[in-house]
Amino acid sequence: MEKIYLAIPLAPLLGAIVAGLFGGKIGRKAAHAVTITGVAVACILSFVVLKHIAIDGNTYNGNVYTWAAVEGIHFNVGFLIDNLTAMMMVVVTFVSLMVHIYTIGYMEHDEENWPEDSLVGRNSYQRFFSYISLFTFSMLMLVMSNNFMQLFFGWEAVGLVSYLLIGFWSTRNTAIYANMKAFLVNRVGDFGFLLGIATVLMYFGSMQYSEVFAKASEVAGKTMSISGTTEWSVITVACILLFVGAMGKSAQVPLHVWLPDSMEGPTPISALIHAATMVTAGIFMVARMSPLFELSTTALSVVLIIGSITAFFMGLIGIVQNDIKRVVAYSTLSQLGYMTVALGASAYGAAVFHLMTHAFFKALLFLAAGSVIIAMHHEQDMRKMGGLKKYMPITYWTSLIGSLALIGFPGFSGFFSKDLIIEAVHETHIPGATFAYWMVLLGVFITAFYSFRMFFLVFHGEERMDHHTKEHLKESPWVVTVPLIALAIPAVISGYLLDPMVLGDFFKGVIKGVGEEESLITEMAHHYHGIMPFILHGLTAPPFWLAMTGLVSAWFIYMKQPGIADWFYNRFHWLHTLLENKYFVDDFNQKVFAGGAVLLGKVLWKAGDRFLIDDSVVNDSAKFVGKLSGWSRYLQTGYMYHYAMSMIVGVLALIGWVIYKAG
Amino acid sequence: MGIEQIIFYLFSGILLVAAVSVVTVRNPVYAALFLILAFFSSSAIWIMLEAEFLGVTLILVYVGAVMVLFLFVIMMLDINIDIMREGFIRYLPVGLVIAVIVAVEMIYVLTADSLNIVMPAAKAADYSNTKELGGVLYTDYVYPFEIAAVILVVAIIAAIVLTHRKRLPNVKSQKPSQQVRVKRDDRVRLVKMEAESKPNASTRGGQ
Amino acid sequence: MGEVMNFSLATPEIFLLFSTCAVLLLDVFLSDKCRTFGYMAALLAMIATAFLVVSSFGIERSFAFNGMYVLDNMSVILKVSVLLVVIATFVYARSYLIDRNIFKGEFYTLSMFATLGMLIMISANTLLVIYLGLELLSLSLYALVAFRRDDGRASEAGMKYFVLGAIASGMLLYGMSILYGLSGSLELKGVAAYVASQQIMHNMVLLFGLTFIIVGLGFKFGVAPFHMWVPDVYQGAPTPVTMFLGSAPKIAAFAMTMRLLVNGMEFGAAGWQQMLIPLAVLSMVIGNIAAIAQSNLKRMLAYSTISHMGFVLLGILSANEQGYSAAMFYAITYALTALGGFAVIILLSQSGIEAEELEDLRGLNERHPWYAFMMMLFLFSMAGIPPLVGFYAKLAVLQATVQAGFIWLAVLAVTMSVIGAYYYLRAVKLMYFDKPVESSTISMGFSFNTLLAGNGFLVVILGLFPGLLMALCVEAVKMSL
Amino acid sequence: MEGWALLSLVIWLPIIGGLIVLVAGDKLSRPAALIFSVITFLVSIPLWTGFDPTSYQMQFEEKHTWISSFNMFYHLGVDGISMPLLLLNTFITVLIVIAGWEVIKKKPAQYMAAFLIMEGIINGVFAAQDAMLFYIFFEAMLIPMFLVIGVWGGVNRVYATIKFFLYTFFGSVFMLVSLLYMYNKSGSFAIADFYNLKLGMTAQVLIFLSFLIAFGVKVPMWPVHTWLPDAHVEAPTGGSVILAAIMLKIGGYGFLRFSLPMVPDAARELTWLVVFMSLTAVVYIGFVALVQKDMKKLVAYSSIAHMGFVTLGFFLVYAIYRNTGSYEGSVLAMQGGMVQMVSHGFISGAMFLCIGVLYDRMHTREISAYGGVANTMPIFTAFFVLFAMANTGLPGTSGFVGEFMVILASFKASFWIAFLAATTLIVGAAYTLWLVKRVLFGGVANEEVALLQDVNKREFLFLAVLALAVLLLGLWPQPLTHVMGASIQHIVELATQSKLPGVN
Amino acid sequence: MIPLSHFLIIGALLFSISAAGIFLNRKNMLIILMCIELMLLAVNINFIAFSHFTQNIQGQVFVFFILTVAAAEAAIGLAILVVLFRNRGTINVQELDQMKG
Repeated sequence: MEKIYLAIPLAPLLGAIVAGLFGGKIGRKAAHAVTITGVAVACILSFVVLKHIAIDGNTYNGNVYTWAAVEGIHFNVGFLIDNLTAMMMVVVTFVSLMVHIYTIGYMEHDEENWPEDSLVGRNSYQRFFSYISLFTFSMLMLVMSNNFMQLFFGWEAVGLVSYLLIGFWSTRNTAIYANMKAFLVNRVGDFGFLLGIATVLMYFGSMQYSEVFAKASEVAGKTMSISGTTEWSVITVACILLFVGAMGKSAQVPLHVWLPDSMEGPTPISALIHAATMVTAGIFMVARMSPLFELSTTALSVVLIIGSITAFFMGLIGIVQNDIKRVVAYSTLSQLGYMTVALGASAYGAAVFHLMTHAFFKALLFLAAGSVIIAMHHEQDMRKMGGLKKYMPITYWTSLIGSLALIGFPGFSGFFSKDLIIEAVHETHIPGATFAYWMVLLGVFITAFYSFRMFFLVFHGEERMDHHTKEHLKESPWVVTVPLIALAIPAVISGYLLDPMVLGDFFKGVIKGVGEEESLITEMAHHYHGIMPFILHGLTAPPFWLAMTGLVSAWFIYMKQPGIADWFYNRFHWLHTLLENKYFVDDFNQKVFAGGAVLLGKVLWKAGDRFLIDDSVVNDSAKFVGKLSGWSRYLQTGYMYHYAMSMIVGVLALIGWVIYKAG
Repeated sequence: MGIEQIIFYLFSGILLVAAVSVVTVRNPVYAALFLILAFFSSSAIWIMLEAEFLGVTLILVYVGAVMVLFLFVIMMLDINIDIMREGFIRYLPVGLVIAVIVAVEMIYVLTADSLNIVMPAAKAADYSNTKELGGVLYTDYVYPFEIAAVILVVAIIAAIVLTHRKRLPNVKSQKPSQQVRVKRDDRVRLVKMEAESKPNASTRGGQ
Repeated sequence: MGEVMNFSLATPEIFLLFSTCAVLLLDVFLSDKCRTFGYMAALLAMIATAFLVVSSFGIERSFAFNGMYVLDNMSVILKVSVLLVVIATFVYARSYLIDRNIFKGEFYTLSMFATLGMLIMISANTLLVIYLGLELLSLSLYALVAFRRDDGRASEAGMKYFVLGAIASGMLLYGMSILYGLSGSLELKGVAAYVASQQIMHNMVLLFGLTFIIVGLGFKFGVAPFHMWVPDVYQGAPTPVTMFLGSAPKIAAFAMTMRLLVNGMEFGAAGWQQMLIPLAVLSMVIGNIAAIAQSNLKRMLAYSTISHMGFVLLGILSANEQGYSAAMFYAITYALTALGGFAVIILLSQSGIEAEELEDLRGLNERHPWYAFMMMLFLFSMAGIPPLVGFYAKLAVLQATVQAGFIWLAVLAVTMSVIGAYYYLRAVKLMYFDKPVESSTISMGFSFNTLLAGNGFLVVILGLFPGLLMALCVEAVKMSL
Repeated sequence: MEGWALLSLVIWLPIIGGLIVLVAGDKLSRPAALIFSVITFLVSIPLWTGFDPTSYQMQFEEKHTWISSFNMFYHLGVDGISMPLLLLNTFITVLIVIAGWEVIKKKPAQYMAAFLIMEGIINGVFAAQDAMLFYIFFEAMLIPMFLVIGVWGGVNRVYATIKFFLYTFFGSVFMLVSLLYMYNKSGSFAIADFYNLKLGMTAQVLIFLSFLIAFGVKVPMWPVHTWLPDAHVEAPTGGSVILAAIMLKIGGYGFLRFSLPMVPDAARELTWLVVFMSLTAVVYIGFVALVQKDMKKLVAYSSIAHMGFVTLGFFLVYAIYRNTGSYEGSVLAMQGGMVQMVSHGFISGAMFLCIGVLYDRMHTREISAYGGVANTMPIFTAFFVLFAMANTGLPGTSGFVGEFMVILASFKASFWIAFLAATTLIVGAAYTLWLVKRVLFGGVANEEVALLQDVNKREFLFLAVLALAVLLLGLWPQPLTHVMGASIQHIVELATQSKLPGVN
Repeated sequence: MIPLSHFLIIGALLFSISAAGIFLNRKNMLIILMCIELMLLAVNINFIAFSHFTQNIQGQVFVFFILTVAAAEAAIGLAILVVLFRNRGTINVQELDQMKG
């Protein structure tokens, strides 16, 4: 089995290396063939592993090699394969595989996106495949890790690939701005994450999950002082710091700003990285750390509140977006908020479950959006779309499935996972729970509203595109539609895994609280009486009605009575401006952080380095010596009697000293 | 006050006044003469200190040779005496202060107790200072004596090298070696005069 | 009497005296075209003297001329160094003298007399001989400085040097008179015996006499505040004379210091140590700082000499064996390095150009990389950058200073050497980083080039393996104490 | 290879080689230099393969009397700390020779000779076991570097090189006095004897400060760093590379070899000072780097910030003890510092080589003169991005390892130290990526950029070699940490034993 | 009896006068040369006084040599002076400042 574990990440890596280094030589076909093969191998093996782990009930925790061993601390590269990992592996490799296939179609005419003489655009197709395979490798390393070091390794590696892919079209200024922003914002998260790891190392003395978790209860009582006299619980500090990392990667407020901008990258990676997998790394990580988070209510409360704010307010922005991908992006933000809320409510299983269903339906939505974009010749503005239903049936239907799953329509996967989360928040008693509950509840309405606003604007209503585009409208090729269909299936059915996965013992021993007395999940499992009653219960619960209201309002406002939108726009202009400008967070960051940093740098450089150190101390002391030297020349007058006088004065002084000493 | 004291203070006084005059007089010739006076008076003091030979030597060497050289140079160089004392008054205070401090410091030290050596008894009447000096000079002090000789050679060479100028080429001078080597034939030419029988021969005269 | 005279011990000096006279006579009979013979004769005489000196190496410390002449290993080493340095000066100077039509026998004779003076000083064992040796040296030097009779600056330099030198001699003599008065002896032994019997810090008159001795020494070294003659004389004198003046006499000055202060007044160390400190400090400060503003290369080297002599004093004032041997090492190696530096100035001053401005170094690397490289070695050695010999010399001196407990002096010294590094760097900068203004080729004869290469090689080799010379110095100092 | 005087060989072979190159003339100089540098590198490899990592003792020792009157020895030896740095030097020199192959047109023989001689001297610094021998090599290094910057440098080279020289010279002279002081106390210049020397507190503090100036200038630490940007900007590419890759390391090495074990009590007292200076370097310099307009200056400032980690790592030992009451974590910190040094050698060397590649084509280092270089130089861009990422400390590259270890360890000393140190994650990424964005990405900025040629084979070679090194060290630092382990452990032991008289 | 110190004081005063003379005299180089002679005279008085009071002939020997050397010195000094005058046409001390700084 160990060889299989090793093969799973290495297969995509191999593909990435081949396609990346020799892409120009082997050509397009070979490049996508080798990468897809790599990912396919990984995907198949992941299923094998899932079976081996989940069904046969094994777990694996072993090291591949020692990265470094210092002072008794072993920094290893190794795998921890349990149910959580296995599930993540399947999700990652499956979505990745789909995206790989989809990319063949999506990037077919990529040379159009490049200036003619750009050499870097010449092999962009192969490069792209290389990147996404590399991403798959990094993501697998992240989820399969059995220690913090490797976790961080994967964490940053996916960030790197994300950076490369957002800025893939490097001649576009928006793209290269967005990728830098993404990397830097992620770095802010990593900053906390790294400190979190340092806390763990200091107090637990190890980097291995197993050893750390084993010591958790022992450390629980320890405190540390950060500033002044206030003593902080070590666990709380560690968890909050780790969560800062998750906030960066999973785009939680206020580190969410990079995600919408990341839509500058090609759509396949929006699906793969910025919806299905990478952004959920934070969720995965917190779930992985559940034994620690469980010990700190404070940390959980922070998680809960941050998540709920993200869930609601980011959804709100989605309403005013016109770029098809950005709507999906904001919905991603909002859904990530849901997951975080679940984490905060100690319903880790629910969070992971939502992570999985979300991976499928959001990837589906993105790919569908990409399909639309291909058809529209890379036009992304929804105001220039409409009535695409008849041209692109497959895309239409799969989009509908995705949207329904997203809004949590009963029976679709999103329904189960989201309902579970709302339920969990309702149940929990962590500080901030009530606030969170209302946020997520209102979020349901918002979600439904913007999802279907998009859906209607794109597929229904009048055809607003220009004549030329309209003539060429057609359904996407099979490499695009097949992944859509392939993703639509789990988008519907994965919800039915609710019973075994979340409420059952699937995560027992992996995620804290599962199968334990007096835990939230156990509590919820008591209320659960089977899948049908759950659906029926959902039909009567407020979320469903809120979702329906949202759906209908979207239809009413954007299909039936477009004037209402304008009325709203006029009436609540300030709100619109606020949302349009994303609460001015970007502007704030740009001015205060970016501008502030540059200003600070200039001040330090010019006032500190140049003026104080260089000019005042270094050069001025040199100048002073020069001046002194100039003055000293006046002593050498050239007159003999002065010279003689100097000697006589010297004698005088010496005799004076003699008299003083001995006289 | 004994005769000794009187002589001492008299000559000391003259010595100091002469020394001050050397420094202050305008005309360098006067300065040289005052210097000679200073040498004379110090010679007297030396003789008082039973250094008769040196006292005499001082006068012989200095007054007889060195000061003559000085005067010679003074005469040789065309010096404008009028400007010679310019600025003297201006720098006098500083100079005076320094001189006084030097003097005070030195005197302060030199009057210290450690130098209280009692006056030795006078030498015997037949004591010859010259003899004693001569006795050691060519025996014990032969090494320094030779060095002193070398120094004098160096002084000669240096003075010649520095001041000796090449003679101009058209200056006439005697050349004894040539004079000595001169043969009669070089100087005396016997001319045979023929009778004036051949008139054309006389016009070609002189071989 | 004959036994204590021991004429044979002084064979080198006697030989040198006779051969100098021979050269002097030979020169009279040589026409201007055959001056080279005089030059060769002078060289031969010097070399032979050097051999004679060497042959007396390793014998017991012994005396001649009624104890007025001392022969010990220190004197041998110092004499050989002086002779070698002077020989090198002769070789270096030749082309310069020919170029300027002053290639005369008198230059060599006077130099040889000066050398004789140095040898006498080095072996002197009484105040009298020290004084006479010093005067022999000085008088020759006065004449040498003013040697170019048609050069106003040379005569001005000569005049200044003469007057100040005479004052310094006067002061030295005054000091000697006091020492004589107190101890009743002109012998260093007698002086030493007297000093040993005294508490120097309570004997004001002794200290007073010492003061004047120090002035004389300080003048000869050219340390502040008795340094004022140095820049003017260095600049005004013809370059070969400057070279002569700036190298060998420093070794002699060291010898004189050793004789007077150490042989004569070792027990007075507490006194002269205190007096030398301000001199050393002032020299290092003034020498290094004033050098920065100089645009004349010779003047700059003059100030650099002042600072270097400060270092030598630092070694002496440590008043321990290490210090003396370090100072000895310093003086010898400094002479070696200065020799090289002036040699490069000479080679730049070709065909009538008097290359003594720093600017004349400009672009030397383009014109002649080898010479530039040599000059760089000398400059960096003076700056005290390892692995060149200048570093090691400084190190040894500093070691002694630290050992003597004067850490603050060591710190000051190194700080000053940093400031000093600047002007050496400026010279290197001109040679290496700038384009030449003068494009004429530089070429020198075989002997000059070989000697310069050897000189540079020594600067490196002695830097890498200073052990032998250092051991010699240590042994010599031990023996003469 | 037993019995060979390997260390002497790696010191003198390049020096003699340099002299031969000097004599060989401009035409032959390049291949000759390459041969000598490669041979030296090959000769240095057995130092690694034959090294016994379980021992902290000096290995490959050579000891000969050198100057007996001062008890100085020609004593060479390497331990786990110096050996990797020595290898780094021999490795980088080969690359520098290759990098200067066509680029240097003015007096190539002198150029190559200067670098070879410098290589030998620096090897000497790392191998010297006699303090004075160390000091001599330490100083001698200045001469070739002075010339390299001054002769082959940019417009302002004279100011830069004199500043460099005087700064570093000023720094080191005080160390000389300290060494002499210790020599007088111990009667020997052997570094090992200095370790055993008991010293009072005042003496220790003064010695420590003198070392701090000497090595702090070399590292360079804030606030004595201002020579570095100037020197880098003006130096030719090879000069920048050796400066950043090797010379700065000597400062760090000095701290480990001298400051910590020789004057531990003073180091303990003054830890706050060094930590403060290091953190200032990390944070302050990071911001300064952000606003640079010259590529080399930017990288130079980033070097200072990265070296801040080195000094931080070295001096955490006492802070850790003060905070936790045990020395656990100090080895990690020191290892981190050491790995950071080696890694920075690769990365900064590579960055400067990259900038050199651009400079050779465009003859400007102004960031604003570039833009969209990726379009014309894709292979170069790939390398540059890789090195930039390594510079930001991306895991998987060598840049990560040291920073990671130091930050982890610094947390044991104080939350806030770790906090400030970790800001480099953000600031470091900011200035590096901004540079990358402005230079490489975007549309082709101007005609000159449009005409750029991608890297040639020679350039590809050295960039690829460095890329491999960066990745290898990033993915598997264990061999390096293993080799250093025992020696660093030993340093920590020495650094934690009080040397005050009367304390055992 | 005249004590030793009186002789020494005479020497000291002579010494000071000559020192002042060297400083004060700014026009005529010759006077400076004369001052030097005065200074040597002061030294000689010292020597002879000491020699007399300690009954030791060495001091007188020394003076003998000083006289010799001083004569040589004067010769060389005057020679330089003559050369100087030929080159510059002056022996004004104040004009001897071609080299300074």
